[in-house]
Amino acid sequence: MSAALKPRDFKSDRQPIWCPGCGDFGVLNAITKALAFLERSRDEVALISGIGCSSRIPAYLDTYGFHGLHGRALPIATGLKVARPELTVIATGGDGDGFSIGGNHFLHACRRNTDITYVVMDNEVCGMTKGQASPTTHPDWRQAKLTPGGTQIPSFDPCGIALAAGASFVARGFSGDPNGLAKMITEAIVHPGFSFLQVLSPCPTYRPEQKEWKSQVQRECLDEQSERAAAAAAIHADNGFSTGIVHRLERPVWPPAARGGTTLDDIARAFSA
Amino acid sequence: MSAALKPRDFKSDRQPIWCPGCGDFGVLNAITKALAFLERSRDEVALISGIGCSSRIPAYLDTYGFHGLHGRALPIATGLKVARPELTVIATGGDGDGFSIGGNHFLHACRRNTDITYVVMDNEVCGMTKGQASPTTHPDWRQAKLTPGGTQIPSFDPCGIALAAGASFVARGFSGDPNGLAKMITEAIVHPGFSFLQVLSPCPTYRPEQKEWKSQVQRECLDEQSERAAAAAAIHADNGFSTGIVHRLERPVWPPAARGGTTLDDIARAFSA
Amino acid sequence: MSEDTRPILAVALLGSGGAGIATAGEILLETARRAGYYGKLTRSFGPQIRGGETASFVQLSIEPEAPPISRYDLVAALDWKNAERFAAELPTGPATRIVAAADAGEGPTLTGVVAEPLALREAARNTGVRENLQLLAVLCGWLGLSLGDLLDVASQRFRTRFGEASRALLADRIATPRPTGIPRLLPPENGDGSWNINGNEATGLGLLQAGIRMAAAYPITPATELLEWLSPRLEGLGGLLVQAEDELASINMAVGASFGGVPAMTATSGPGLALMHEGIGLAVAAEIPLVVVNVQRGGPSTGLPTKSEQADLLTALFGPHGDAPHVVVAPLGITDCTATAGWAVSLAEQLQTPVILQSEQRLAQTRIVCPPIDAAPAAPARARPTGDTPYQRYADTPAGISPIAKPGDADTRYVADGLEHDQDGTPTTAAAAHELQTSKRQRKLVQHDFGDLAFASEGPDDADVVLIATGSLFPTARAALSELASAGVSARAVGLRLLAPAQPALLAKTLGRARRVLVIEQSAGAQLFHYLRG
Amino acid sequence: MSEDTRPILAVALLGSGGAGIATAGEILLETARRAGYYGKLTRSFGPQIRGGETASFVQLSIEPEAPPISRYDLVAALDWKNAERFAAELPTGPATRIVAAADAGEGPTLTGVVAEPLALREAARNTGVRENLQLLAVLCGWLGLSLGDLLDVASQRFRTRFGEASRALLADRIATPRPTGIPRLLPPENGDGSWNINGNEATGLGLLQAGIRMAAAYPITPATELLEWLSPRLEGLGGLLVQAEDELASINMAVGASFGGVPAMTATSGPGLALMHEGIGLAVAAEIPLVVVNVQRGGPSTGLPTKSEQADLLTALFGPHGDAPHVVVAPLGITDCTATAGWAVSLAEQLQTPVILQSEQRLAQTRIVCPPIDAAPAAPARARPTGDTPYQRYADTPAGISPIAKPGDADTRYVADGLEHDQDGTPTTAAAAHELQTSKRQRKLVQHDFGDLAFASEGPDDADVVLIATGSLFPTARAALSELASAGVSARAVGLRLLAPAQPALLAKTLGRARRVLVIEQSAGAQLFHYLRG
Ligand SMILES: Cc1ncc(C[n+]2csc(CCOP(=O)(O)OP(=O)(O)O)c2C)c(N)n1
Ligand SMILES: Cc1ncc(C[n+]2csc(CCOP(=O)(O)OP(=O)(O)O)c2C)c(N)n1
Ligand code: SF4
Ligand code: SF4
Ligand SMILES: [Mg+2]
Ligand SMILES: [Mg+2]
Repeated sequence: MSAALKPRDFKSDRQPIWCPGCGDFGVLNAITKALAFLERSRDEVALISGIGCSSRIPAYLDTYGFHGLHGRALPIATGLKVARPELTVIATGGDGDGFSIGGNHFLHACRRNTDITYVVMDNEVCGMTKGQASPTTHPDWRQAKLTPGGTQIPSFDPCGIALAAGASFVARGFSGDPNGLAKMITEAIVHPGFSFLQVLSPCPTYRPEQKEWKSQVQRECLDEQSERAAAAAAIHADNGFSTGIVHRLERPVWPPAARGGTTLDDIARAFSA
Repeated sequence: MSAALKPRDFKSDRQPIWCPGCGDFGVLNAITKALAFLERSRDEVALISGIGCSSRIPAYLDTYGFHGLHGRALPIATGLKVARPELTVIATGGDGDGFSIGGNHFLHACRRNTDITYVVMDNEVCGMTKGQASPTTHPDWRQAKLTPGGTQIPSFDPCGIALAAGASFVARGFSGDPNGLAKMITEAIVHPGFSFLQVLSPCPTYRPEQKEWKSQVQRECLDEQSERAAAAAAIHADNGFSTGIVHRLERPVWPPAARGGTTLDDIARAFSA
Repeated sequence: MSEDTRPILAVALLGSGGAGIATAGEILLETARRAGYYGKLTRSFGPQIRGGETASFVQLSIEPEAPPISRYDLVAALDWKNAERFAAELPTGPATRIVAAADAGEGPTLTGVVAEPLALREAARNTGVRENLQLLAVLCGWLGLSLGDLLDVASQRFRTRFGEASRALLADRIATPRPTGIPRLLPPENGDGSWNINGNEATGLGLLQAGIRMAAAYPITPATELLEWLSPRLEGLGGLLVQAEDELASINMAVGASFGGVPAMTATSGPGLALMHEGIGLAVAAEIPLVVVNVQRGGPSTGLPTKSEQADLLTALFGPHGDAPHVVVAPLGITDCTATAGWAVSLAEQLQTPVILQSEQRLAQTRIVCPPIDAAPAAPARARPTGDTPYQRYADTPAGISPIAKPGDADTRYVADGLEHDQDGTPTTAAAAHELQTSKRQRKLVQHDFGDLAFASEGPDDADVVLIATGSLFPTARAALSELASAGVSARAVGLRLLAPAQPALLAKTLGRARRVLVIEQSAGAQLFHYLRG
Repeated sequence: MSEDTRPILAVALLGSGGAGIATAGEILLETARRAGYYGKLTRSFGPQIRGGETASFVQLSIEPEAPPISRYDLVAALDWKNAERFAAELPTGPATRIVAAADAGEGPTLTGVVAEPLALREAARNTGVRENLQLLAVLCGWLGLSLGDLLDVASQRFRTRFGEASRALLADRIATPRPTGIPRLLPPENGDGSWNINGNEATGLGLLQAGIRMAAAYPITPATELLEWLSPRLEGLGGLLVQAEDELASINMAVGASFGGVPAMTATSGPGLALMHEGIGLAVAAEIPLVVVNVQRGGPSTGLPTKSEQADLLTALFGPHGDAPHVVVAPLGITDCTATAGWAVSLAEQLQTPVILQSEQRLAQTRIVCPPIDAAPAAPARARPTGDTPYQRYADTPAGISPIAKPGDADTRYVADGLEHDQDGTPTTAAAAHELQTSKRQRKLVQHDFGDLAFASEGPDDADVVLIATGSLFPTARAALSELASAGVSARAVGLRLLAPAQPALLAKTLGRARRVLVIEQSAGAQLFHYLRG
């Protein structure tokens, strides 16, 4: 049955609350394409998100989902995947959600390598709260009322951090290229272990200058490196606009499989032994 | 007056609660040596820590201090330094404190580059809570009751993460070499901006095998790199036992200095203008 | 008065994506301020991030603090798309006049008299003067506001100067004949010295006036605007606002700054407050002065970020673990935000404790025109070490307040601690020390004389009925008094500015011989009611 | 009975760094269990991480659940270093016998009769049998316990077999002549089938029996041992315990697992609970079954991690923001931990709500010998979608409980949400939806019949005095009944296993015609008292 599903079958009939032109529409499309391509059953997929414009995405898919707490998409996704390893678990959210309040979980999810795909829609701004700087915001961006002189803090490098933290699949995509992005998401889902995708996803409302990304982005020009250090060097040397899978390495997925062997009776009996 | 202070003058008369042979004694000594060498006034120094064996250190110094919350040494230190830029602010704690629960603040402190020195006593274990794995614990260490099969999660690379996050001073020291460590801490304090020191500090109680560190550690063999990528490569290639300052780069300290220019009257007047 | 003139008028403006209804409301309020009127502006939005349906609710009056709107006099729509979403917030009556742009589409069924539609689109296309401004001009004409004020306010707002054609168009619009039945406002009794302010700004003002110079916070609706207002002003005063990575960092940065001797704060809303309880508890144990502004929104969990509620009372009172006495205060209206915020700072500094200031979305984001607000007094200086004995940071004192040194002070070095401690700050698990410090932390609050600010009261002392309320519902309770009086009920409104420490004796005294006490609150769990009973 | 034989004996063992006093206490308890005695072991430590002064307090009895120790019969010290630290915890009397190793040094002033010192050091040096074990052998002899049992228990504990010389030494020690005045225990009435268990283990057992198969947690005293006990057993049952990076991850991982249909939990203590309130609130709003074990320690803040307190009541009841009704239960003693933990799981699964289980250090880390504990029943299955209408996750139902699907189920796809939502889960800010869901979340708890487990009661129904307590203080209250009875007071003890939702009507009924009600609690703020009054 699920073999016949089209991308649009993965969409719910809820109207996105996003602004016209928001990059997140492209990400929504790409995810539906990837799921259709992979012929996943809608019943076997769960999208888990935090809070933010981008984090609204689960409701627009006709799969299971959890629109949780700001910054906590990864723990919820991890708990779900560990409890139900047969599901396809995709964590999603924004740059504020994932790298500001959610930074610690990001670090540890990269390290842990649970088989989750994490798609961050990076618009270099906290959109939902009306335009504050996020960790990926350029230090000199002065349009945020909260930091009128710019943050004056170098921006956070999502792929670089993911690599340093040990992520086994790291890629950068662009929401303006839903087909390329769909392919990347497909690879990420198929990858056994934690896969991280930084998706440049413009916010025309608070970052109108991001409309230029269309011309700045270099499609699929990052070379895939199985060596972590080489991938880090490539990311370090890049201007942030190159896309592609920069790192992929199979390493043990967590948790290891083997469990079982005790009964409740064994456990109780031990108190008198 | 402070010029005449000896290292021991920086010690309080409280008896450390640490186990005999704990590496943290060496760190305490090294800090007092560095402060004496720098001729800091005891009144102008504040040690801020989290919770853990290592985080008990402020009480053993005769300076100001704050023994705060588990994982929150860096925010308290940042708040203090930003409010009182003239003070010497040293944040301290353990690997559990800094890299497990405190991981997000670590990331953002590296990025922010507030002029704080952060000394992490890394014993690859949660000592205070009686021997659980920390992020720096080897995946196959099976002595923790909480993770009897080992964590099976690759260990966290403190210097590598610090570099990826943008720390402007990164070093690794060893508590068994208090003089070398004191020199390193001196350099770290003098460095304008955030300086991070990973100090290998054995826990003979829960990690008796760390008594071997004495022979495994390679003193001062990390070459200082002003290039972030080169430093990262050096750390990546290392086995974790080389010590030295691996990265130092002067970049703008946060917050930028210039402030002022308004009065309360100006502010009130604007409501009827 | 052959004409229908009124001391108060209520106008609702509606429109959908990009119509500029929010801005129109703000311009109308400020234009009325310049004419000498008082007023109030609230807004409501659809779910879209930007460009969804919007309503601006404007009340203008010749006296400040008009009672809550019970019926709109005028409903004006640029278009009716999704306007039914606001129907529940839009009480109208047979006398309500409803006017819409000519191409507004089908409206919701509202009681009232429908006026001639206004044709605005073509002129907008020809002159570039958008329909929202044209509509405003029409309304200004009907309400008796001047073209000059409107032009000034609008050009300031849009950072533009209007050309000849635009001015001519607006002059024409303001002269639009008034449909019969639209009441006029009585002439204003006031100059143009009144203030245009919302609760977030009034709170920020009080914090700064009382001495806050450092803030650390993470954005969250509806506290963000308070932070955005504070940020440049704190810097202007030589202080700083740090945008922290999360709420855990926020609260602990504020703790660090205050430990350094600088009055410090954070602001957040429910989800952030829930994350801060461990840090607030640290401030209790380590006795760190601190103000936490909680701008309440609808809960639980992420809840209703743009709606108001008073359901964070219990978490503010009881969130931190252990016996963690601290102070909770609430402003009793928008103008009261300044005094209460200032008081919060004073209490924090004096009592060396975290103070949670319970604001509400309804206070924070409602904009009013009001008489100038008195400046909050500067907070008293912290109790300083006297120097005659070896310094003990947590010394037992009769009042429970121990002298507090700060790093940099000579010879009063100490280590602040969240572990239980001896008087000198050394960690201990001894029962005696725990009892001593626990009782000291409780005593310093319980013995404090909170003075007249604790409760507000309006109405006869010997009233039969007492209405107890806090926050934005105190003005509501006060407004009910006159209605009750006309119904022959002798009633009094008591406003609780001080929520913790509880003041049962004072409250009992305040309630006097009331035969009936009603607790008015916006919480499904009757949180205030149960708290007051305990 | 010419000899002094007793049904209960209390022994305190003391020693400093490395003396092995903690182990000695455990071996003594287990040796007594094998002989057929019941018993209890608590411990106290100095501030050092390891190797500081230690006290093991052991009570042995022929019947289970002996009353609290009011006086020690025997105090035995390997050395007296820093022993004065324990003086406050060590009530002695003129009949107390005090015995110490020959080189124990100067002891604290304790009332009692000092016996001949024991020379143990040389034998330890010669045979390798440490002084703690030698002392134990002496005590076993005096108490009437057997060498065989002692050897079995000790060799199991040290994972070693004792050689000839060691056995001979211990045989010699156990034959040490009893000083006059040391009472003997009455012969045991029981076989060796009783259990040796502490509150953490009893809690873990109940959780597993009721169906918990996933845990996520971060270590914290005194919850760590519960987690350490659970970890291998969860894996053995095909489940898993995840050591999370922090408490925010812990609670949200548990939420995720439970969303996946697997009964899930976390455990923590005060500081961790304070961090979890946002996540608990999410579970309230999204209606996720969840058990949070809070092993209370002394607060506020980091407080007194190794000491017991009941002062996290308010944070457990009221920590999450907004109107966030949830369930709070507390075990009424160590053996009750199993049933209460099982009940917590059942309530969570049935009511789709977070349940906070309030344990205490005093329950968690006290080890007892008791009759086998009945298995907790498996939790009932969650309400499943019926399939006849389009599935609505948050459907309004009379009982307030909506059928809950899980990912993988066919055709019941939904998105769980912490934003307020319509019945199908779509976020909304509509007042009607908020009212509906708020009342549904409240109703499902308030209307639930919690049955007999809610309260426990002991004593005459028509007692004049009622003692109300929860947690570890219920056994204390029960123990007081016989004392009160001998003083001519007719008293009853009521134990609150269910703390929230509050049950005022049931409580009033339970209190009946009592003339006096006393609330017994370990909280300086009288938290339970104020809560019950509200
Ligand atoms: C604990 C908590 N803190 C703060 C917020 C407020 N908040 C909601 S969304 C958001 C930022 C969202 O930014 P991002 O993740 O980049 O998403 P975007 O809206 O840009 O897609 C913030 C700060 C919250 N909901 N919860
Ligand atoms: C919020 C919170 N969670 C957990 C704890 C328990 N805890 C105290 S110290 C500690 C770990 C300390 O490990 P580390 O920082 O490596 O210090 P060490 O003792 O090894 O020096 C933990 C988990 C706590 N105090 N607070
Ligand atoms: S504010 Fe920006 S990120 Fe949010 S929906 Fe609009 S365009 Fe998208
Ligand atoms: S447990 Fe380990 S880290 Fe803690 S004091 Fe002892 S040796 Fe040091
Ligand atoms: Mg964003
Ligand atoms: Mg450690």
